[in-house]
Amino acid sequence: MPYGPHTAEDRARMLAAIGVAGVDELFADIPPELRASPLGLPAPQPELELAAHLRELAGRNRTDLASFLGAGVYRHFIPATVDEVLSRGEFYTAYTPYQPEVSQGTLQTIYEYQSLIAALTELDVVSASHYDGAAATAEAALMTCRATRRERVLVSRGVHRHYRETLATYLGGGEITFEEIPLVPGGPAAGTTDLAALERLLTDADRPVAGVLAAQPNVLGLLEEMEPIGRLAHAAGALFVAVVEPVSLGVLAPPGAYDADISAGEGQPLGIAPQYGGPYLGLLACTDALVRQIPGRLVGMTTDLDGRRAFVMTLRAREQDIRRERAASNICTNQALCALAAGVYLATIGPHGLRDVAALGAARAAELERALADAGAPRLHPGPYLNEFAVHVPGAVAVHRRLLARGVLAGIPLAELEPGDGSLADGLLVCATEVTTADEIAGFARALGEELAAGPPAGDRPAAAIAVPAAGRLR
Amino acid sequence: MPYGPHTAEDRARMLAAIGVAGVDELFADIPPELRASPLGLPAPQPELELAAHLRELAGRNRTDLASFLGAGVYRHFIPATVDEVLSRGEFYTAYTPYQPEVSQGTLQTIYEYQSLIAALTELDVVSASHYDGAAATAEAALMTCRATRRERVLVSRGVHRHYRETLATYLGGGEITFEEIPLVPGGPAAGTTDLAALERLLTDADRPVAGVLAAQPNVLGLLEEMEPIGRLAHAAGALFVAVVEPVSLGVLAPPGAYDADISAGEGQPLGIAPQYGGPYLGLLACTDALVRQIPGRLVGMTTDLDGRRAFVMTLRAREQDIRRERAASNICTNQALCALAAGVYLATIGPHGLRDVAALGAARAAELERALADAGAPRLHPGPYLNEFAVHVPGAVAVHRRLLARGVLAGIPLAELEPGDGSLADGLLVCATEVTTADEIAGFARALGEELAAGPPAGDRPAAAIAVPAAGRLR
Amino acid sequence: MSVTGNPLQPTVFELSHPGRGGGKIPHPPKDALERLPAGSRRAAPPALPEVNEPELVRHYVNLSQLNHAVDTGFYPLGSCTMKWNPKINEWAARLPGFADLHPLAPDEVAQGTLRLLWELEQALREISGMEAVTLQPAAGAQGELTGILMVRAYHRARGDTGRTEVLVPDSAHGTNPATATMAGFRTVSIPPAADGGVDVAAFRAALGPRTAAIMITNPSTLGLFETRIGELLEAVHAAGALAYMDGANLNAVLGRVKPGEVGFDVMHFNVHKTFSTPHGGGGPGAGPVGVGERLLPYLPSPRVLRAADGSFRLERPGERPTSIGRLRSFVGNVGVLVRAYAYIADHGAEGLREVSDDAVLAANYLKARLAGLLDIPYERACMHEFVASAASLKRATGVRTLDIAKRLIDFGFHPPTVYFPLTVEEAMLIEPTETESLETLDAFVAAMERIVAEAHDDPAMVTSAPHTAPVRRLDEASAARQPNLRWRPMTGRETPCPD
Amino acid sequence: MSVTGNPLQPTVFELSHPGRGGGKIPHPPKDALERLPAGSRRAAPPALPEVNEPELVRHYVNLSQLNHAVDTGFYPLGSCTMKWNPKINEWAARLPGFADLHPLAPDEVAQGTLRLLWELEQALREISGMEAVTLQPAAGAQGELTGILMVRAYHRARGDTGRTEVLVPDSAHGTNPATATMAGFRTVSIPPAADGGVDVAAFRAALGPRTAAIMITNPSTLGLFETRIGELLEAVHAAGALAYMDGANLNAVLGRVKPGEVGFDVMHFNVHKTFSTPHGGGGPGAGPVGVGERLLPYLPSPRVLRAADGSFRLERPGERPTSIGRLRSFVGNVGVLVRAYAYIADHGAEGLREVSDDAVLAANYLKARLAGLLDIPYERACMHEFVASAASLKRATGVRTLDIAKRLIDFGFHPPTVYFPLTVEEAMLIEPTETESLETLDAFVAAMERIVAEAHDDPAMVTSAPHTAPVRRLDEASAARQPNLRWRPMTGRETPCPD
Ligand SMILES: Cc1ncc(COP(=O)(O)O)c(C=O)c1O
Ligand SMILES: Cc1ncc(COP(=O)(O)O)c(C=O)c1O
Repeated sequence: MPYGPHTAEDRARMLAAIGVAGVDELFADIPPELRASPLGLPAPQPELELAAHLRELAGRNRTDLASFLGAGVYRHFIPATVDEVLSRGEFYTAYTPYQPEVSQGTLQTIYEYQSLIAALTELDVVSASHYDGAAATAEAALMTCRATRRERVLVSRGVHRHYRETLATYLGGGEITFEEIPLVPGGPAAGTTDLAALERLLTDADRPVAGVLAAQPNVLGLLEEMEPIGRLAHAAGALFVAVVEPVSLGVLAPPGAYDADISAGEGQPLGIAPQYGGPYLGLLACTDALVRQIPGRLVGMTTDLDGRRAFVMTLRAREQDIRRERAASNICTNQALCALAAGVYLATIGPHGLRDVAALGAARAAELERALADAGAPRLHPGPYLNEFAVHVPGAVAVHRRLLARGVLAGIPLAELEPGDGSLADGLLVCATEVTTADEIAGFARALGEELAAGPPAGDRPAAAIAVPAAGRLR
Repeated sequence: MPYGPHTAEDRARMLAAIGVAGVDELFADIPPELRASPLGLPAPQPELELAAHLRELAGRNRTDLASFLGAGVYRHFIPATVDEVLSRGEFYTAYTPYQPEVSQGTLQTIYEYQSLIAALTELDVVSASHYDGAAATAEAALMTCRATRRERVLVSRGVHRHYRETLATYLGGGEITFEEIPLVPGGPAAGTTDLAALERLLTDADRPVAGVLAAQPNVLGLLEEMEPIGRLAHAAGALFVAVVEPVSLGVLAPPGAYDADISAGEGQPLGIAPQYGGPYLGLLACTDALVRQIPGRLVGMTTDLDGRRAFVMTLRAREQDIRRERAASNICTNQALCALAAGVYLATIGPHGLRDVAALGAARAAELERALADAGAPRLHPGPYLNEFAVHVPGAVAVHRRLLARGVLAGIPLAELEPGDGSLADGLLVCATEVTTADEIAGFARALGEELAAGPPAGDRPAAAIAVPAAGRLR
Repeated sequence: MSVTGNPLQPTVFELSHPGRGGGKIPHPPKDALERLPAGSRRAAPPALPEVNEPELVRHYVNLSQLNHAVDTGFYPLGSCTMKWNPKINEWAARLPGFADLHPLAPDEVAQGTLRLLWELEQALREISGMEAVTLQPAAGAQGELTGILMVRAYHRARGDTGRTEVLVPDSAHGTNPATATMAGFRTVSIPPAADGGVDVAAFRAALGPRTAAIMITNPSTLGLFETRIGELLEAVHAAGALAYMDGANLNAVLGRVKPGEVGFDVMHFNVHKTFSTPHGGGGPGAGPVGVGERLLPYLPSPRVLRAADGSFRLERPGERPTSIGRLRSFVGNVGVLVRAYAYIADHGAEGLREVSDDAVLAANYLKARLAGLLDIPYERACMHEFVASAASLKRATGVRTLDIAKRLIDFGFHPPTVYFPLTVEEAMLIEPTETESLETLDAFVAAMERIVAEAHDDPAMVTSAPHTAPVRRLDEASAARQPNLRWRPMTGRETPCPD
Repeated sequence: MSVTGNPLQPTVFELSHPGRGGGKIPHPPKDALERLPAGSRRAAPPALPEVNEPELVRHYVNLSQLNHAVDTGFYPLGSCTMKWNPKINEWAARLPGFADLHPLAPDEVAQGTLRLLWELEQALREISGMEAVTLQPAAGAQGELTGILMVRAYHRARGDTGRTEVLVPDSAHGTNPATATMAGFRTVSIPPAADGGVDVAAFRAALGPRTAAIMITNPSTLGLFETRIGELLEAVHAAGALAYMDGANLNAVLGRVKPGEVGFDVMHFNVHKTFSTPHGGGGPGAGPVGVGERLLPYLPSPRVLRAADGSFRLERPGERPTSIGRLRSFVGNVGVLVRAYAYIADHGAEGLREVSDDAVLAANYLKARLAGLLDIPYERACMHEFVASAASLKRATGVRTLDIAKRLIDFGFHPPTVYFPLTVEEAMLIEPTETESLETLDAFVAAMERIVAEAHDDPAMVTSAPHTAPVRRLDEASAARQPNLRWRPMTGRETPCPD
């Protein structure tokens, strides 16, 4: 075993102290008929070989292409401070701070994380943390049901499909139902939550609504009118859940400002690498009124016996280890280290830096919009957006594949992200952030223009046959 | 200034406390005629842009090619523990441990480094540390002069040319002279230090020799007979300096075993990345008898007022800050962090791991020898080697360039490493280590065979025009 | 905490000073936001702190030093498997090829990660003896939810809708009953038998047509192998229910027991325990779930698929309609799974078996050494952890388990898990893991000997511990009564300064 | 030191246990070494420790916590410029494209690093006003040697062989006279004038046909700008000698003074001071050297050259016969230079000037605040550092500079440089740098106030300090008398255990 300390002599000493002849005796409780068949795994791989193998695997991923992918996960500049802090063994090899006397480091950083997200959302209580944006959104929906003792949730189709699917799965076992609020099909508000439909859904007195969920920006990148949505929800006695993208809160009104009761979201943009899907960070915040409904970890400020300020996990009676089947959630292991990353990111970048990140993304996205429109791909919706938007490309899926073969990750075909919605079939969802360069935009537009000029594709090529060009340079 | 803490308000407070109206007043001592012309540097680059720029520059270096480069710097597997320790701010942002009470971390690791290198060399005293192998070798030569009060040094041509040149530069100012001991031109000992010539050089009674320097393995990768060299030196009253490659000491006899008085060498192979030349680590060790002659930092074990074991810099009267013009050397800033790397490397890899590294390199090199010989490039010298050797390739320089164009770093043309020596003009110095793969060896041999089959080159191409193929994969 | 000086640190908000920080991001064009409707804009910048990099990094470095961690000392926290987190795994997860890959990148450009995930699934299949594995769950608890929702889907698909209960032993981890609730089931608790195993009679009495599943932790949270597991599973299956294994304690039986072969229908792994991914101060981890044939159709989507030509791809939305759906966005906590993959690869079959052997050996050694000092409620051979109890000591001296835990801190050790499992009075769950040396184990025993002696001779020394930590015991009551959960600008009196 | 428990650590040898470790390197074929002559083989493996990764990393993590460092607190070590080391620079130096490049890689595959080095030379030229820069020297002292050897080559080339002396002010850093000796010169010391500057009369008296060069540190090690520098340089040049500037203190005058414009012929930079590369516990640094026209031919080889087509290459061996040769292998401490390049790039002209402004401002602020507490030998405006002295305090209370230094440790501060420069009694050289906040500076003043008060009221508190460090003052005398410089297996009595 590569990391074990025990020599044969050590083992002999231990066996003698225990009073058994061999290790096998310690496993005597395992009935013979239950013993395992031989473990069919490769031989141990020395680190040298393992490192070469992993480097080779990592090299098969192409992370050097111009990328316009977003849809909930965003490339951002991550200051070097984040990894410097995260790679400190004292942080990443500690566990849940059960013993506060020797865990003030973790505890204080969690308290600071709570405070930073509270500042960002202008809500009061932040739990640290949830698995990802989807799980946090599902937990938020469940919170509205517990708080209102109602069992019906309304979710805008502007909320990311993965989140809606996750919610469906989470609700799969119980009595709670959810319905989708459609998006406006056309006109100036096309692609945003249909307020009239929401109003209709809220009026069924027999089936009172616990919570209304809408996303800002929504999954199509469009800005929603959050205030009226919240007003309608509150008028019906429901709670209002805002699903937000945290970097956008550098410039967009915070959930607290439009009276959201709960805010959920994906914390990945706050200093966390894309990593093909995780670990990310589920953001969850609420008003003081809901403090006893919020699941997950909470750290509070208190004092020690000598009156020194110190931090401790608190209100633990909500959690599974104390309350078991009556707990607010089953969450135990969370995403604490990702919360630390988000805290370091926010504290490094500061209020002005966060505004700059969001505003620069918006500026780059506007350039992208112009360039793609000039290349023949106008926007699909007229409404305002921050840094992500859909464009209309005839044969989007095929064009997307041909652009990939030219080394451009041309956003996400809406036909794949939202397969059900015919109006989106020819859409590509594209995004820009502060790391998007003018060259990348120009290259994308050029390639797209050429593909569009070349006319409709001759036919799709099979998946594995796409030959992505080798990078001239690694980046 | 990106890292400064001072706001306008802070500056105003400080100026008020000092009692001046503005910062310029503090510079009043600078005579007006000496004030600088405007600083013609680019505008500050935000970290985001700087990071992209540096990534782009780093990407212009091709570190993904199959490499057989050695000649004093070797690719090795560096366990992850090394960087984990080196990237701890408490180590890398501390300075010389002048205040032992708050520097026990640095002090103990230096003491451990001294002990580890002592174990490796089987010598007593190790200084921590010198700039690199070349500077350490020059310091070793100077030590022999101080210790013997003689002024003539003999250096084998088997010592790396850079080291000999460095020695020449270091001696450029003073009375000390040095002469080169030739290598045996042919026969079974071809390429190793010429013992007969050494004997002749040692017999000039008017010009007594302070020290004799030889390298094991030597710059051509050949194993020297160190014992007789040392015997001859000692017989003439000279000290014997062994210039060693530290990984080889996992399997080769240590300097202490063949009675070297001093050992110098390049510590880079001990967990330090090639980095195009540095920072590396000058190894310098000697017998107890020479302790007061050794330059550089020494840490000793002692106790504190309460009798607790602790570590402190000691014998500082050799150093420039105490002794000024009578110091053993002018060295002040050294390569402490690289010494820490070497210590972590050695302690991670252990005695058996070090043997495995050296033996695996030897095994790979033997495979390389066979493959190149089969391709038409036999060895240039018959004697034993560890993991580096020269092969005979007609038109070596041109072939080397053509192999580069095929993506192989085919070792080092000896015509460039040892320009003076006609017998080496058609030599390529190649090396293998534990990270060299069978595929790389096969690819090198195949390419070489094809180039040799294609006959003599049509003519050399100009330097910048070599088109190195893009990597299929980043590694 | 810096090597000297006040170890406690101001909050990051107290370090803030308007105008500090900056230099990271280029300034955007002035009109960058003009096209946004005014109503959607933020009125004032968020109240984030403004700190310059030097003060900020120092803040975190000094805070980090206030933590006890695996990288600083022994951490025998039972049930949590605080073993060594190999450093190469951290390096691997940070390789740009892995770290920078967008989760919606087309399959063609994600072949490295897809292959790794696929191979990891195969390795976990082999280790568990299950038919298939999903890597999607973000943690053990989410794995439990995944598993129990699949159980529900299974019964539903058979039209067997009357199964509303899940049987859970009393000693189970809190996530088990909490999961049952989340999945819409009622938890039925099963008491333990005298030997620490499940009480078979009580179990048989509870089992019936309303039973959807049993959730069993094996080895149990008492550190014991469930010897009657064959009998239990037979009864479960005979009753038409399914058997879920909480695999959090798999570290004890790698290569010795394959849950799939034992007859479990579904189980989860805790990669942050068994496969040594670091705990991160509470997370992230990952909780892959293995299933037997019966639950195969219900696995969450997307799965990683391997094509005939050896390439890999993700299942497309809707491709497998029987799936219970997704538990989260994208495919899983990939960065964590890279570490688990590396761990399995560098151990191999032989190393993994040795992991369990040494984990069990170390636990039994500690148990034997502590047997004279504390109560050992279950004397039979333990697995990778064991329960000790201070019940007798408390009666004799008044010193409780909590006091021992706090006093251990003074000796440089992290306390074991205390007051869990709930079924043992004054419980202490001790898990030394396989990566702690005999010297460390012996030093821990010596500290315990000294503490027990103190409990008799100088109990106040123990009950007032810790004495050498940066803070003394905390006022948890007022923390909960008047929760202060976020920084609000406060006056000095309300915010006690750290010194 | 872990957050609790014994902070001192056993040596890595005491952690060793035969059979531990391993798992990193594949085993070589059995016959791998058979072809080596027996006489060249090692008889027994080296006596390196055998430690497993967990214990090993813990060892270093715990040791690291025993250090005071820039990353943990204020470090006003005069002459050393312990300012912030930006984290992006560490990231940059580790980029595989930079880190993995072999120094003998052909120019074609090293264009990234070659361009960086070339651009860095241009930036240093601009900052210094010198004609050309070599990046080869590994540290300031090696830069000095480089410079003085070039001076020697210059005189020799002119046949001017009688110049055997180098003039060095008394206050100079020890490396200056030591360098002169290494380069074969005799050092002539020049005493200071009352204002701290060079005593011009003494200087003129020493200057003559035997003078090869003067070495001047400007700003001086007293933290003072050498106001009569113009006059001195004129005299030097009139006497046929050259002027070397020790640029270690350049941090004070970036953008304000360019030594080349002032008339210096040669100077070195300390990138680990001015350009913030970390000090690494004593190194590595880098000591680039700038030269004026006269010394251009003598620059060490190889230089980095730029071709007409914009590509870069290294000078070939022998290409420039006037060169003094090489000072080391390969081109320099490139990893360090990458950091310096990044520092200059993210500051730009504007930021570098602000660096100096703020460094000087902070030093003058501290000087003003400490003026009532300690003697300030030179009252005029200081540059980036200043000398204070405990001479009066010592006479009044017996408390010496060393005691103050040790007592500062208890407050979490690293002491200033003590007893240097040698020309001031009970000297303390204090350099706050530009990256420390006003809060930190004020806290330092408060600590000093308290210590001075203690010196009067409770001097033993100060003279027995530090009280809170992991160790108390050390027995340096026996360390030197009976040096123990390496681990030898010893009995317990001879090797006091760390606790
Ligand atoms: C026995 C047992 N089951 C389940 C869990 C829950 O796993 P996680 O914390 O990963 O959600 C734990 C974790 O502590 C556990 O010990
Ligand atoms: C004034 C002065 N000159 C020269 C040096 C020597 O530089 P280095 O330590 O880089 O060799 C120093 C370093 O401390 C210094 O402060």
